[in-house]
Amino acid sequence: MTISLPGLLSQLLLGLVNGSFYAILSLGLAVIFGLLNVINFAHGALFMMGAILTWMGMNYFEINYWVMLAAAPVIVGVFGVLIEKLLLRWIYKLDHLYGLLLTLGLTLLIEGAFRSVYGVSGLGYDAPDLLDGSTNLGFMVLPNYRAWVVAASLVVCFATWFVIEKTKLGAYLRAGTENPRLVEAFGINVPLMVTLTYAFGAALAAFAGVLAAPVIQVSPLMGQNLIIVVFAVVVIGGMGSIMGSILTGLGLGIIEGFTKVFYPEASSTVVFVIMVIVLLIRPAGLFGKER
Amino acid sequence: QEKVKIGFITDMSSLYSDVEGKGGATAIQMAIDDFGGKVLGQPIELMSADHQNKPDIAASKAREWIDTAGVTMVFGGTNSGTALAMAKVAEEKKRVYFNNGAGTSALTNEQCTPYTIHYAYDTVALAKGTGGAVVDQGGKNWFFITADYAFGQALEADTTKIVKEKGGTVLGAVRHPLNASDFSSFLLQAQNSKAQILGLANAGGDTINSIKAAKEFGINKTMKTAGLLVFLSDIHSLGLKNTEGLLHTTSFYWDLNDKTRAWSKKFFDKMKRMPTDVQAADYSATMNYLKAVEAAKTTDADKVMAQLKSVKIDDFYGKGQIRADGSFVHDMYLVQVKSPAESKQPWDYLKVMKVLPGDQVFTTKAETKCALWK
Amino acid sequence: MKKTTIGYLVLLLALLLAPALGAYPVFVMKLLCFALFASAFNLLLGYTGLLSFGHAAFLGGSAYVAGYAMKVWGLTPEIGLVLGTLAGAFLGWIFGVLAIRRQGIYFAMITLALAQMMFFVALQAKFTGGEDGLQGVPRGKLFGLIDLQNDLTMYYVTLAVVVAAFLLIVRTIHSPFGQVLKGIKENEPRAISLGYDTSRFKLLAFVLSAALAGLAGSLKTLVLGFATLSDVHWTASGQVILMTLVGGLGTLSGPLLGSAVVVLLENKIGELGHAIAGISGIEWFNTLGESVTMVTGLIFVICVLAFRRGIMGEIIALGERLRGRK
Amino acid sequence: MAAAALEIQGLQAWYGESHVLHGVDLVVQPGEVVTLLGRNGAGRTTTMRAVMGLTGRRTGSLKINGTETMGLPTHRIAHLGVGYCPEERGIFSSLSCEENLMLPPHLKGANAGVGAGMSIDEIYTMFPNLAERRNSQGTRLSGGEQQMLAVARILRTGAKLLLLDEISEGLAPVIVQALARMITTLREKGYTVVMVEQNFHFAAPLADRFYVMEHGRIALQFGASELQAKMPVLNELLGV
Amino acid sequence: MADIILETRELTKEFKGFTAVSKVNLSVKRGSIHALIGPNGAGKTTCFNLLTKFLEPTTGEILFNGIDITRERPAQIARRGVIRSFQISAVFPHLTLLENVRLGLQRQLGTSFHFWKSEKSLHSLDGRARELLAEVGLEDLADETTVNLPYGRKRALEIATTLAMEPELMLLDEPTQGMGHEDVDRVAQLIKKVSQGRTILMVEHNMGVVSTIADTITVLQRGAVLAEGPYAEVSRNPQVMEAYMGTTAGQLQGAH
Ligand SMILES: Nc1ncnc2c1ncn2[C@@H]1O[C@H](COP(=O)(O)OP(=O)(O)OP(=O)(O)O)[C@@H](O)[C@H]1O
Ligand SMILES: Nc1ncnc2c1ncn2[C@@H]1O[C@H](COP(=O)(O)OP(=O)(O)OP(=O)(O)O)[C@@H](O)[C@H]1O
Ligand SMILES: [Mg+2]
Ligand SMILES: [Mg+2]
Repeated sequence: MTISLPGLLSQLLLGLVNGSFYAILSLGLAVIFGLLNVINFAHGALFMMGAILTWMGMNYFEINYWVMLAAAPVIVGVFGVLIEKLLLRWIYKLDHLYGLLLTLGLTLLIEGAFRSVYGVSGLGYDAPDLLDGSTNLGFMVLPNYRAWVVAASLVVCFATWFVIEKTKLGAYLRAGTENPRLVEAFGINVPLMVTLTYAFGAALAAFAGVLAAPVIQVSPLMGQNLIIVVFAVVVIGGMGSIMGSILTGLGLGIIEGFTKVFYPEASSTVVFVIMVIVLLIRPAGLFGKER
Repeated sequence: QEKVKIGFITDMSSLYSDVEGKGGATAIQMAIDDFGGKVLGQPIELMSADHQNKPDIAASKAREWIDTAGVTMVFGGTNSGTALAMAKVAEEKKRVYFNNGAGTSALTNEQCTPYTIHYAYDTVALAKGTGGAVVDQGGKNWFFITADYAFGQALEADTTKIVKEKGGTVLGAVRHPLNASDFSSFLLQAQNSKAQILGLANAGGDTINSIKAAKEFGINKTMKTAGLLVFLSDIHSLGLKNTEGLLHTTSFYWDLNDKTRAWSKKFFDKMKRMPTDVQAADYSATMNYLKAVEAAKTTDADKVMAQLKSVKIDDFYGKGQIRADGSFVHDMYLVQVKSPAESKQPWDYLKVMKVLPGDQVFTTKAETKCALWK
Repeated sequence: MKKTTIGYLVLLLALLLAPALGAYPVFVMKLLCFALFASAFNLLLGYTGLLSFGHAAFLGGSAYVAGYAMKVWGLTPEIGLVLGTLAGAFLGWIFGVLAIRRQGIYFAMITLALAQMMFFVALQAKFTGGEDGLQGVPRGKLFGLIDLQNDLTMYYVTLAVVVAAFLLIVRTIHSPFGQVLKGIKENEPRAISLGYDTSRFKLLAFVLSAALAGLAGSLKTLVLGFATLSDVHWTASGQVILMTLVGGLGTLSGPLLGSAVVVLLENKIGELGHAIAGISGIEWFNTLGESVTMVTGLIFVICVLAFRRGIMGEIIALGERLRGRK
Repeated sequence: MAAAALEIQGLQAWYGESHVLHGVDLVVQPGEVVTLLGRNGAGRTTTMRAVMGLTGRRTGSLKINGTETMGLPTHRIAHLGVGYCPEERGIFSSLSCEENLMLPPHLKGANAGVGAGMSIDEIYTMFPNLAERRNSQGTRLSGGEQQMLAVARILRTGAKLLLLDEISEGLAPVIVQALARMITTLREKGYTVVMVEQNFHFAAPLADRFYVMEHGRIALQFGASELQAKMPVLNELLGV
Repeated sequence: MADIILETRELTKEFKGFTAVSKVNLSVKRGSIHALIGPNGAGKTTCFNLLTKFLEPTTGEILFNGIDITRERPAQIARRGVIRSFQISAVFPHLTLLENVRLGLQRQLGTSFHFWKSEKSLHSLDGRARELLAEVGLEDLADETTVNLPYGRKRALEIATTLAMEPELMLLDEPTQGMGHEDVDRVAQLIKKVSQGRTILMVEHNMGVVSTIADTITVLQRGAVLAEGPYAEVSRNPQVMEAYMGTTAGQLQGAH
């Protein structure tokens, strides 16, 4: 198939939109993995909660999109606090395996609960009026909402990166990642930091959920397939590496976008192929540090 | 002594649970109750289970119920893997098997059995129905968005065939992986093809997301979208704003006539949702099965099958006959989704564009590979 | 005789008599297949310390190969099983070569990724029948002589195969090779410095585990007559972890028990719900049948929080504590 | 009289199921340098960890400057003015050498009488290796460099009670001598130091008092002046 | 010329522009105890890592018994008879002492991949394993689980396991680190004892140990060799005193 330059550019832009979701989600995973050493399988479920809460807010209480964009992450963040305090707290000392399994179980519970109330085929809501319509970029007509998705997620991602890599708080986080007990012995309230980190990661997932809902169908199972891909992104980027997960998320979105043009059948497998190749060459991922 | 037990095994918790699921069980129970709860002097019993879309659960449940509980009729499906697995068990154990939810035409074609009845629709009927009718209405140039596995490919191939037969052309197709969440890229490719009709040869979440993205990118303004497998529950969840104008084929719609409205209202009172065509078919199939048992005066599968295939069926759901290959051939409807303005009440979603006679849409004798119908 | 040996003999006896005692043979066969699958998985996780999140690929991949051999090539069941097992071993070898040098969570993730690729192959390849699956695999005649169409005959063949495979696992754990595996699990750098090329040992363990998982998958196809996508889906990998975890990681009997619990739950939870509803009069339990995933999730959570050693692990630990008291 | 800098009474501690400390009693006055001696596994490290609240379960009484810390979370204990240098050094690999150094926050309300802790320049003067490798990743430092970093790190915070676990371990004799001078300086500045040492010859000239631990209990306690007299007992207990 | 078992030629390791080991020429005589000392960060551990190929040398060669082993993998080098101990104790905690040692012996049988063989086939090694345990004074504890052992004993066990490999050359990195006085002495004597018929290369900061057992000492500083010779000679070298021993070395460390 031949494809024109404008066509290629527009596909690139669309890839970037998906990449934005990957970036926010994998960023949340990376932050949580970093400090809690937990592979948060529930991330997909939290993403879904963000979207469904927004739907609920809009439908039951007629709250508008912008309010929910802030409120849903907060609510999910609070939910994250509960998860951390009640469940995750007990497993930090154990192997990664247990965190993975616990959050997997949690995912099944959350998804099951929402499914029994809302069924599986999904609920929809539309982009806010302000972002309705589209802009002609010359090579393509880009819906304004998609542009907003890219902008919003880039801002959130880089702000997070800045805090973690360049501030004192970030140094505590990084140190806490390695040896939380010792950091606490230096006088830092690590348990609080851990709780807030999980809450923040959860809120990021919810934020992505709110952003995603007008683009993809909201349903209780919406996080399930995404999460496996996002895992791959995190692994490719390097477990726990902040910048790694952001850049890899965006990059893979774009690669996936190109695959959709040149060999669409493989577009959801390409991520895994890349992952295998990357891990063969760089065992700790593109940006990961080998310990 | 010959007690009728119906074993209903379907997806109650996963991807397809809105299409049939609990509503299906309700519909079957309604049929049993309407029949009087008894046949051949014995109470009728309904057993139901969730197969979670796993063929091994579906088949072993069916097998077990037949072997240990004496189930006389197996009912179920919704996904082709489970449906085919159950059909094999029913054949081996000689039990009547009804499938409504699964679309695969293999059930009555390559893999047909003397005991399988495919009651509601199959992919061939959907493809021929939508494809043929749309071309007839002037939609000559097609572009497909196809789920890249057997089901999607079959839908695309069947539709392409009829489109070409009717003088239309297919300008291209893009194959996407199952459960691709973002369709914008595929849609841009479709748009660039300048085709008139966007054929969606996919199902469930993939269809929903395709339609949604088509609306977002304004593609529904330049192209007409034809869904090859769309359920009422999909439209309900997407909303009219996203789906308006969508063409597709269905075997039943609640608002066709007084009879359908009357039955659907009863269903609505129980489930708080209008029935999908599959759920309506569940009722009708059960009713006709029970009638056949009564007429044959036995639950013996061979005799009941003979009875079922010998009578004309005519009820609120459909008018037609069960053929030798097991397909229930009945009329289908080409429908279009109303615009929000046209919709007058809740669940008022579809308008019928054309009635598609059963003998034109289902597999023909020339086409079949089913040994039972040669 | 040791108590555990007696325990296994009792279990074997129970299994031998099960059909006579009214158990439904096909269901027990399915249980046995999953028990073998979980035991094979446990060989890797429990005794080598490698968490594979891709074992579904071996279960499902072999199921397709064995099914295809028996259905399309018309081969006899024993050859089908052997081919399936070999396919499992071969896949295991490929996965292993790619993944074995990675540690911990990377290992889990790379196996998951490879298994996802396998899933797409299964979905797209012609011979797997896509989402329809490979249906109608005949049971055929064992060695061309013994007709397996009869459920009882099939049952005893299955039992024999599973018992033999289980014995092989036991032997592997208590072999010179098993001893090295233990060392690797405990302290890998030390094992390297003693001159063991640990990745080759891990690779062999992986291949063994994959082969046995493949045997389980092939056997399942033979028993049930089909191979479908749900066997290659990642949830099957998750399920086998659950089985092993519930039963008790690194215990021989744990996976047996764990698989029984999980399979029973998955198949019988509806009936269980009705029963509880009947007894307690609480209507809600009638809907339990639709909540398998939630119940599974709950078990995961409870297991991780309170029952980390699994049922068998807890029993063994309790036994040790009691003995310690005396 | 001012409260003791550290007062431990009847301290028992566990790691999971295993009972490690069986009633430790120990008092350190402000400005003292006290050394804990004992065989491997006697429980000295555990005592330090228990003070910081880093062991599993613990019972008994632990007072820092008169404040009972038994119920306090670890980070609150640190803010009472305690600096802990762990046996395993605990250098963070995701932080550079300098970030490691700057990591521990200045402790609130801990500075009465001592001042705000050492400045970076003072520290680099004391450990030139660190200055040279300041941008290196923390765990890329050599074993000894990491040990220096671990000690230097807590000198910055203004903690006036220092818990030092085996700080002379793995260091070249020159550096050990430098550390000895440092501890002398610290004492002059009014710091309170509790050291755990294998290296008796390093600890002997520095400490005001000694505790000898055995099997999770204090077996012996004496002042610097009694050192010579106690040598035979020490020989028996420690094989010095 | 004395028989040289291990020789490095211009061995160099750079980390991103920082040279940790620079052009080191080391010759270790067969049958000797050779100590590598030097200030912190001098490159001793890095040197060990290069010799066992846990790190890849930037340039230079490593010769073992005259054979160039620079390009070999860690396990290959181990099989040649170059065995190292780690700075942290390296045992298999949940195996018994006997099993620990047996794991060192087992490779000789050549049945390590035989997953179908019974464990009993390993019992033929028990005798030799017990002998080795006896050699380090652990014969009574053969059937204990290793976790329960005190630190010093674990080191001894580690040495026994290493001996099982019949090493020609043992590399010990700070073998007495973190040990109490008794253990230090015991381990030093042990090293002396097992050095019969073997060669030992060790890194050690404890001058007490070095002075009593080492035959030759190489002093590294900033990655390069600063001095070499017997203890008496090296310890009087003013450069070494300044860079490493310090002024009061004799008094402070000698009695350690
Ligand atoms: N994390 C732990 N879990 C279980 N037991 C432990 C743990 N840490 C230490 N122990 C045990 O507690 C006892 C006391 O150990 P501790 O580290 O306090 O000794 P120590 O006097 O500091 O000796 P060392 O010279 O070895 O540092 C030892 O028997 C040790 O095996
Ligand atoms: N991976 C690495 N990357 C960068 N620098 C390193 C790395 N490993 C070691 N170094 C540096 O190389 C130098 C030598 O380190 P090495 O560990 O060999 O010292 P050493 O002689 O063993 O010291 P010590 O007696 O303190 O253990 C140190 O300055 C250290 O910071
Ligand atoms: Mg200690
Ligand atoms: Mg070193």
